[in-house]
Amino acid sequence: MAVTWLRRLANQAPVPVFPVVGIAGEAALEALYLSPAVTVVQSPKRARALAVMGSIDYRDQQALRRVHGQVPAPRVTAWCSAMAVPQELSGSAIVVDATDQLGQQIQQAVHSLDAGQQSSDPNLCPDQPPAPWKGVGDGHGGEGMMGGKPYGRPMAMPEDDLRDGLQLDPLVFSIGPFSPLLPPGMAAKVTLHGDVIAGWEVLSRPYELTLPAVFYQALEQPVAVADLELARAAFHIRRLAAALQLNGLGAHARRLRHHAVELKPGQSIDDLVNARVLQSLRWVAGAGKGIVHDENWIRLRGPAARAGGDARDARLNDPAYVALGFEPVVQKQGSCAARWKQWRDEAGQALTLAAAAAKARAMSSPSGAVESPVGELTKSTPPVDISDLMPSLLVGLEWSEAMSVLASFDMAAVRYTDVIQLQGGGE
Amino acid sequence: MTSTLLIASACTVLLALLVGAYCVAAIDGAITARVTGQTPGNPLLIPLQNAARLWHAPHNETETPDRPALRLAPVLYLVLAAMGLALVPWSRDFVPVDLTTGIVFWGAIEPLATVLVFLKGWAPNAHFPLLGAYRYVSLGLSYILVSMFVLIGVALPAESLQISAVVDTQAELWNVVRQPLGLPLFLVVGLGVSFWGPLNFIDADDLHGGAASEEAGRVQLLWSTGRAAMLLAFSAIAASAFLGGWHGPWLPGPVWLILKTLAVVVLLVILGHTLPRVSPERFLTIAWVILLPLSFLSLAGAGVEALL
Amino acid sequence: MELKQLLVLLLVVIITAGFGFWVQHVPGESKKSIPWPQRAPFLGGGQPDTHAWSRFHIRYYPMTLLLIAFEMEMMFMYPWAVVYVSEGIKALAEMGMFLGILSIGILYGWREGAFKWQ
Amino acid sequence: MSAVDITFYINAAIAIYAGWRVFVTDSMVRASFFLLISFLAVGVIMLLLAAVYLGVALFFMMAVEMMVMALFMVMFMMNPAGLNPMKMVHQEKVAIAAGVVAFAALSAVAVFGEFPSRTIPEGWQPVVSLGHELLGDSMLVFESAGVTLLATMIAVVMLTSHRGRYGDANHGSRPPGLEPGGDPADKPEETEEGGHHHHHHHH
Repeated sequence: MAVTWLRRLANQAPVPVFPVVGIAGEAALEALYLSPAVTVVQSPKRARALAVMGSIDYRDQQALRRVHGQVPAPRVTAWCSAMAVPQELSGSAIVVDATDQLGQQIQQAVHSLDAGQQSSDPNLCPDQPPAPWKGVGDGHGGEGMMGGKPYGRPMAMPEDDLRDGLQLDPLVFSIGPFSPLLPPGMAAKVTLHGDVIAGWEVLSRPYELTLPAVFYQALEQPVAVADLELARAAFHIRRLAAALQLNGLGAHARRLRHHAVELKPGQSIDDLVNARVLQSLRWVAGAGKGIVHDENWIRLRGPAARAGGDARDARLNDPAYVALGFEPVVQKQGSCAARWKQWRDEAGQALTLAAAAAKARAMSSPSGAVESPVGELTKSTPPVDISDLMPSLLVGLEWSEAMSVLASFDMAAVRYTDVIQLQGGGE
Repeated sequence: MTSTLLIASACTVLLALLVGAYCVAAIDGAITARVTGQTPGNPLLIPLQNAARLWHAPHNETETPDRPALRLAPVLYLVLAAMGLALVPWSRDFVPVDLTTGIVFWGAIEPLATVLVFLKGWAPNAHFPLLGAYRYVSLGLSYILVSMFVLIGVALPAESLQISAVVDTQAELWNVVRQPLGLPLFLVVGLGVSFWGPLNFIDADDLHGGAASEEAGRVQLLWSTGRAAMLLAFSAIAASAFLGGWHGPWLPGPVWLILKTLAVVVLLVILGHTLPRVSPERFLTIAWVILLPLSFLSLAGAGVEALL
Repeated sequence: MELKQLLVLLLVVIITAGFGFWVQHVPGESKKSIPWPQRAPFLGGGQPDTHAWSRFHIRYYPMTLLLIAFEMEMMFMYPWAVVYVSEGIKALAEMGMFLGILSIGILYGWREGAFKWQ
Repeated sequence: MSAVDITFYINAAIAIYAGWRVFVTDSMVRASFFLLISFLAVGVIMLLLAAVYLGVALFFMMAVEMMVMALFMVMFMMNPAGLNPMKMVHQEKVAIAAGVVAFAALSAVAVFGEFPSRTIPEGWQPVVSLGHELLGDSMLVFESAGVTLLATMIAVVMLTSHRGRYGDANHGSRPPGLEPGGDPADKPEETEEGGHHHHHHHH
């Protein structure tokens, strides 16, 4: 009896879920963050369930299988995606269409798995060591000190350090495409000397970002400025939440994520997040780093460009915004901290604008360009990918600094053509 | 000391350890709920629910781990916390382990904890735990000098390294008043030894959770229990060294000790939810260039004050 | 007296350690082997080129050596603290001198960047 | 046999076993911590001998020192975790001979030496007497230890710190310019030698 009592207690706790985010999976991830039935964890090894949200590029199917295999069995796979469920999982994966049901359904599935009413997912990867056993010796693998492939993996070989002349082993590994530290779909080959990044090769670019629908609509038809600005504020606030989480302020991040879904025009940004907490973000590792120089500068767009002092903003061309007295906010430094400050300021500004726009019932006038939260969105040129800037920005930074810099950029290209087609088809 | 007292002492420590670790988790949950503005459930039950969930969760192991280290590190970390808690005097007559060198013993617990936290990150043979482990050692080796200086500061007026003697000197005036720099500096040590909040270098979110990224189930349960227990043990030591321990009017000694300990826990948890994580390199410089000279100053102040 | 204190400590250690091992190895826990894909280090779907254990550049190594020198000296301070009040001003002067000497070491280390990542 | 005796034998056995494992294990990090275990067991024996301060101080010192040793093992040794087997013993014959001689000599001291058998007076406090000693007859030794440690610290920084006071040591220390971005305030050709000693007069 004691066991079932313990089990009942365990079932009241939220289920840890590892999210795999694909194209157009952003909304489902936000819903997952808000669900009280689950907690989103950073590593599949501590998760009970894998949530696949959005469609995964063909090139990343193998990585998806690897991550799936790293959730300890018995596990649940939840499928919230336009993609078909892989054949091996078709019997066991739960398919969820409504994103707001995702957390609930995962929790129920894990409970019935634990109760023995459902069987676990099969393993998709073969149960083999990563490399064939090579070498000699008594239960070891290699020859000499460094040779062979002991226990299925080779050993590192020394290389000159980039900062001082020591010859030590670099730590080389590829990270992503489903690392919570990188934008979804981005994979990179990292070379670490100590904890300093000596090499950052982009293996695959992040998936195209899907913006909130209102920004696409604004291209074609007049939409309420209040709606546009609320969506912008929510977008910035969610990115700030990610930056807070990365720097160890998870509770504040959760607070922001909850506020982001129920923003009201005229709300003060300081009510959403303590100003001092955001100020302290500017004090963390890497806050002064990540400044884009010279010829690459022109490739920055939207808030990232404005964080470096460039007042470009498509909203200035919209009479509705001019009537509301809109002036773009800018920062000077163009660093990681400046971009975070820019997000905060733009979110605050957006909330104020939304209040004024709601009062004046302002409607945007489509002029072929909409200022989206990640830069100017036009029919011909949606914001393009800038993940190739990362190597020059990250090499030489310590790991924690590099992660802060990564969290201050919007690297991904923005989806345009297929979104418009989808929306057109729906009408 | 009779054998009854002996067993009673041991039982008190063990009970305080378990109940205290639960309290730390509950306080953390309550403060998290306050910050997020969301109440996911009964804050008193949440730690138990999470523990029960971890109890039933499947476990994980990595490729060719250093198994003895993997198994020992969480257990011994909890043991260190228990040893630290055993040093704390509950009242004038009841001190579970009243070593004449109690302060040095607590000092030894800190670097031993560093060794275990390092081993925790080292043992899985995985990248992010390992990065966390190396980082943590830079922290662990930086704060011990600060800790030594502030604790020597409280030993000066007591003319003893015995923690009960240190508490006795605070009957009229607490050390937090006499040595105002001591407690703030010591709190940094507390955040470090239990890798809490801004000094969580090993289980950090910028490493996918660091050492925590490769553990699951009961090991995770044990490790987080140990961490909460260490925070508790530290708070009890801090309450004894700076807040007068069991001294206080009206209420009996042990109640005062518990209240003061929980006050320090609350303070540390709030700090943990307010300050962002410090960069490892920056903390190294801060610890040696700012905190260490400040602890010199604190000791000098304590020395002059003790002679007056 | 001291030995009885140590006995309590020993009791606490043994019971806590027993509890810890019990939590890790409760009877009834399924002892099935963990598949290799799950064992691989988590890199967000990526793969390592080598084992994680390799010669790693500990970038704060000058600090560790400074610490050893400093800590050696700190061990003198505990007995000093105990007799401080009874020895009075002499103890203050002596330790002031001693710490002054060592502060020079810290200052030198700071100026030479020993407390920065190498 | 009293409980103290049993504890002594257990800890002596742990100390010897862990000390032996240091030389057998392939993993250098493990070797460092085996040495730590050995020292910790010796520390417990010291506690049993009523050397409370020395015993606890041994825990303290060795925890720090073995941690640092493990870090240096990771930096120095290829294969720090012993994934490939390796031989830790060199010049075996000499080592065995030296070991046997040392063991014989120490055993002879233990067996034939005369040890005082005074019991410790009640209320005797070893820490206090150590403190009085440090402030009494041994004061000179104590202060010279301070100077020696300062010399150690400076030597450590000079030998290990890659960063000089004006930048990388192996690029030659150069003083900053007299104006921002200007030429170094020293003769540029001196930087080829990279010596610190040229620049003292700028401070």
